[in-house]
Amino acid sequence: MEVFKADVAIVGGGGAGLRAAIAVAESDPTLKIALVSKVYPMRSHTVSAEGGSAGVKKEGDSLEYHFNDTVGGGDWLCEQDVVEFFVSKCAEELTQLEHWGCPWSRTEDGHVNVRAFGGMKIERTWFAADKTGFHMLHTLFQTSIKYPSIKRFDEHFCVDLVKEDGRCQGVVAIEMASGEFTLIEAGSVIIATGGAGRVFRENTNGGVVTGDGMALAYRHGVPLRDMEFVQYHPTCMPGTGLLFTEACRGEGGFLVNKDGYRYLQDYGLGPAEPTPRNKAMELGPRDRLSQAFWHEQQKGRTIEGRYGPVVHLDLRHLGATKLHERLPQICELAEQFLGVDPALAPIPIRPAVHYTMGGIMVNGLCASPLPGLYAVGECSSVGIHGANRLGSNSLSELLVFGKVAGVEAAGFAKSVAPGNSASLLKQAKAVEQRVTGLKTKTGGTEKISVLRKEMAQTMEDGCGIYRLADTMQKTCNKLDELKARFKNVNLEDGSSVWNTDWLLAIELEYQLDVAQTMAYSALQRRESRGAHQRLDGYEQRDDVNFLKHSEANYVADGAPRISYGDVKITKSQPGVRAYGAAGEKAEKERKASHV
Amino acid sequence: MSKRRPYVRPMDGWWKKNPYFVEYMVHEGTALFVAAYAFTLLVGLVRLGQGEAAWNGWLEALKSPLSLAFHAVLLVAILYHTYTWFKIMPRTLPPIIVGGKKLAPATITGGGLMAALVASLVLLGLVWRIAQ
Amino acid sequence: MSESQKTIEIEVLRYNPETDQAPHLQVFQVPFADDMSVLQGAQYIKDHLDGSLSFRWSCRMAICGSCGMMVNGEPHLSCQTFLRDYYPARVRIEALSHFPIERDLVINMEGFIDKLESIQPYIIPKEKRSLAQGEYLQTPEQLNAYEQFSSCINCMLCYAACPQFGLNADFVGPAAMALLHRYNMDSRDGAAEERMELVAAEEGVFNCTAVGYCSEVCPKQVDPANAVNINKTNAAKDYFLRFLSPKGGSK
Amino acid sequence: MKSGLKRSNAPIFWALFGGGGMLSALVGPMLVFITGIAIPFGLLLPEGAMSYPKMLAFAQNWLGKAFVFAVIALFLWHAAHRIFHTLHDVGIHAGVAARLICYGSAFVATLVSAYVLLGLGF
Repeated sequence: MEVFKADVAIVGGGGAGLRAAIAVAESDPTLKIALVSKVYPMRSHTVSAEGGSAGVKKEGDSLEYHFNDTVGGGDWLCEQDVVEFFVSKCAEELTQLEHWGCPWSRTEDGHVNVRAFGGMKIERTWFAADKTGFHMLHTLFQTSIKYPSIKRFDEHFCVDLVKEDGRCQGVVAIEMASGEFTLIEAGSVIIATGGAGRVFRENTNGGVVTGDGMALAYRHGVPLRDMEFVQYHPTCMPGTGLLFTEACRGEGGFLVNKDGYRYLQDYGLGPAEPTPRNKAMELGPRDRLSQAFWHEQQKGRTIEGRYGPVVHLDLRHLGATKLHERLPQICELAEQFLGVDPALAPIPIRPAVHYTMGGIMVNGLCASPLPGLYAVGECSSVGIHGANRLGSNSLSELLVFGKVAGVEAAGFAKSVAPGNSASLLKQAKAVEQRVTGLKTKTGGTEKISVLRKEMAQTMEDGCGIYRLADTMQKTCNKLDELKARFKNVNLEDGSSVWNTDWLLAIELEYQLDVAQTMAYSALQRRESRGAHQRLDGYEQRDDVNFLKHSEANYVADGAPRISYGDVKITKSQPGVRAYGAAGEKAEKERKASHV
Repeated sequence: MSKRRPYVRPMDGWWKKNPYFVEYMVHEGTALFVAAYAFTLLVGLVRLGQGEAAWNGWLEALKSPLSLAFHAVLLVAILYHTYTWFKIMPRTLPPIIVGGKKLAPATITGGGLMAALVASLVLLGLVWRIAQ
Repeated sequence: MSESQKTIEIEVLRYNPETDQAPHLQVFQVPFADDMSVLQGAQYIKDHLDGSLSFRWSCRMAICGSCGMMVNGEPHLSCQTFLRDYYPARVRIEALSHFPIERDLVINMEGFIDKLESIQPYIIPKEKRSLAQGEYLQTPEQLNAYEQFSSCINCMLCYAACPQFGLNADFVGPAAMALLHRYNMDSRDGAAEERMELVAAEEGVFNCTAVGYCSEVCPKQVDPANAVNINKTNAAKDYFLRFLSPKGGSK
Repeated sequence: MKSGLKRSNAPIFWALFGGGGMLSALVGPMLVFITGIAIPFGLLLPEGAMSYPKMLAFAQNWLGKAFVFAVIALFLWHAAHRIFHTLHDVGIHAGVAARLICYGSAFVATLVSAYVLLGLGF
C-alpha cells in the first residue's frame, strides 16, 4: 500500500476544502497538505451554486442586520456566537476572493455589485452573473495551484479514517484509476465533502453529493447534528430537479399558480407589489416558499405537468436584455431542457431537495469532538444555518469557515507528535480488506441501483416538505430494511480500474447511514421549525422542549440514538418569524420594546 | 501492481471522420493552387528576364486551352481560399469594440470580403490604365 | 405514456484494460423519452443493463464539465445533448477523442491538468493591495475583456476537437490557452510577460493551425481559438521586438 | 511553469504565412483572372496589356518590382507553411526533410525572383 505522510489531510476538494488547503498553506508553508477528492476539484458541487454569496457591503446595511436575518431565518436554532463571528468575516473573505481573481459582477464605477436574496433585509449578495459557485470554485482551485505544499490526490475516494491514541490520524483512500489503496497519515484531518441531497429522489444536487464525509465521521462516533433539517429549494426543474437560482426572484421574478395569481400573498408573505421588496413575497425564505407550494397543491391551484404538479416562475416582465445579462445560465437551462424562452413564457417549477442544514457536529472553530478531526462546509454543522439556511449564506460559509478550519487544523497538527506508522498501516490494511471484500464476495442478490432508488423514494415519502409520524416511521423502517439488504448486495463488476460499480456501492452505504440520521432525527422532533414541518399535532414551534439541536449518534448495526444539545443564545431571543408586512410590523414592535 | 493500461487511439485518417475536418483539409489544400500560381508567375518572370522571345513564348503558352482550364481551376481554388481566409478571421483577431460592443463575426468576415473586392477592383483599374 | 414503449439503440465504445486488448462497440436497447439526455441514457444502461459501464458525471446542468463524450463522432456534454436529436437512429457514444482511454468512457486527463497548472492560472498582481484597502476596482468593460475566457468549465471538448492536440499531445491546447489569456486580460494581473515563455515555446500557440473546431464545440462560448490566435500575434510581436525592448520580452 | 521551455522559431514562418495568406486572399483571384484568363483571351482587357515592353517597364519600376516580388515570394511562403503543416496533419512527420522541401523551395524561388528582378535593372 502507498503511504503518504502529511501534516494536514483534507477530504473534499470543493470550495470549503480548497479554502482550507490555502489557509493551511498560508499559515505555514512548511506543512504538507494532502487534498483528497473523489473528483477533480473543479467538478465539485460548489460549481453548481448560482445566485451568490452574502457579505455586508452596501451603505445602510450592518452586521447586526445580517445576524438578525440569519438567526431569524434559521428559526433561532443557530449558534448565535458563531453567527456573529460569521457575519463579521464574510465581506473580508469575499474581498480576499476578489484579490484572487474572482470575476464578481461590478457596478459602473468598478465596485463589486450586490443583489437581493430571499430572507435578507438588504441587498448583500455578491454575485458573478448566475454562475457564482462556478467562479468561486475555479478561482479557489486555480489559486491553490500557486502553493507547492498542497499535494492533490485527485479522483481518490476516501473510504475510512484511521484513529490512534483517541485522535484522528489520517485517512484511507482508493485511487479510482487503479483501484489501489493509499494511506495518508496526518496530524489532523479536515472533512469538507459537502452535503447529502442525493439521498432524496428529486434534488438539485450533483451525483457526487452523497454524504461521504458525514458518514465517515458518524461511524467514528462524531454526532451528526440537526440532520432533520433538509432544505427544499422552491424553484427547481420538474423531473430533473435542476435549480433555477433564487436570483431569479432577487431580480424580480414572480411565482404564480394556475390562475396567474401570486399565491404567496395568501401565506403571510404579502402584500404583493410589482417590484421585489426584501423579505416579502418571492423574497421570503426558502422553507416558507416551498411550504406555500404544498398548500397550493392541496387546494388544487397548481398546474399538472408531465412530472406532477408545478407552478410558474414568471420572468417575462424583466425583459430579454436583463435576463441574458443577469441570468444567462437560467435562460440556457430553460431553453435546452424545457424548450422555454424565459423572456416569452413562464418556467414550470416545483420544490426539490437542495441543502442539508445539519451535518458533522463541530464547534465554532470547526473542531469535532474527536480530537484532530475538523469539518467545514455543507457536511458540517458549525451552527449558522439553524433550521433553515438563507440563500447565499452557504458560499460565504465555505470561505469564512474554510479558513478557520485550515488555521485550526494546522495548529493542531503542529501540536501533536507523529503517529505510530506501523499501527496506522495495520488499520489501513484492515480497511482495504473490508472494502475490497465488497466487490470480491459472491452470492449476493441485491442490486445497488434498486436499493438506491428505494432509499430515495422513501426519503421523499417520509421526509418531504411536510411530515407525519406514521410516514416517517415507515421511512425509518424502510431504511433499516435497506441497510439489512445492503449486506446481501451483489456487484456486477469485480475489476480494479475505474470500477464505478464498486464506488457507487460504497457511496450507497454512506447514504443509508446519513438517511437514517435524517429520518430518525425528524421522527423524534415533535414540533415544527424552519424546514421541519409536521401536520400531525405538532404544527407549532415548541421552544420549551425543542429549542435544542438534535444529535444522531452511531450505533453499530442499529438505528441511530438521538440525543439533544443546547442552543447558544446570545442577543436574539426566539421571536415570531414573520415576513412581508407582518414581518415589518413585528420588527417595529421589537424595536419599540427595546427602547 | 497497477492494472491501468490507458489505450491511445490512432490518429490515422482523422480528417475523414468529421465534415468539419474535411472542409479544413480542403481549405488547407488551396495552398497547392496558390503555390502553382506563384510558380507560373515565377516562370513568367524568368522568361521576362530572358528577353522578348522567351516572354512571348510564355504568353503564347498561356493561350492554350490547357492553360485556360488550369487557370479556371486556380481561380475557383483561390476564391475559396479568400472566402475561408476571411471566414476564420473573426477567430484570429483581437476583439474589435465599436460603440462599446464587440463586432459580430459576420461583420468581420463581411468586411474582409469587401476589402478583397475593393483591392481586386483597384488592381483591375491599375492594369486597365497600364493597358491603355 | 405511450413513449415508454419506444426504445433507442445506444452503441457504446467499451474498454476494460484488464480484459480487452482494444476498445470495442457494444449496443444497448434503452427506453426513449423526448426529454432524455444522452447522459440519462448512459445512466439507464448502468442502472439496468450493465453495472460495469464506467463514465464520469455529476452536476447534470452543463457546469461541472465531467460528462464530455463523443456523440456520433462529435464532442458534446452528454447532459445537455438529447436523444431526441438522434431518434429513431442509433446513437454512438465514445470516450473523448485524442485522450487515452482509461476505461469505457473515462479518459485520462492528467496531461490536461499538468497544462492547466503550467500556465500560472492565478492573479499575479500588477499592484499589491491589502484586504483593508478593499477590492480592486474593475469596471464592467474591464470585466468584459476577460469574462468570456473565464467561463471555461474544463470539459475538454475543445481538445477532443483539436487534431493538432491529437497529433502532438504536448501542445498546450485550447482550454489552457484560453485560461492563460483570461489572466493576461484581467486588469488586476501583471504577469503576461512571465506567461509569454510558455505561449512562445515549442509546446505553445504555434502548434495551432486555426482549424477552429474547438470554438465550434465549446458549450460555454469561450472561443478558445480566439485566445490561441490572439496569442500567436502577441508571441510574434514578442519574438521580433524582444531585441528592441530593453526588458527583452522573455528568454 | 515548466522549466527548460524552448522558444519556437515559428513566428518567422507564421508571419510570412500570414502575409502571403492575406495578400493572396485580397488579390489572388483577380490576379489569376487577369494574367491567366482576361489578357490571354482578350476578355475585358486588351491582349497587349502584357506585351514585352509594358511588362519590362513594369518590372523595372521599383513599385512594380516590389509587387511582383511580394506576390511570388509571399504566395510561396504561405503555401509552403500550409503544405508543411498539412503533411504533418496527414501523418507525414518528416521533420527536417519536409521542412527542407517546403520552406526550401519557397526560399529558392524567393532568391530566383529577386535575382531576376534585380537583373532587369531599374
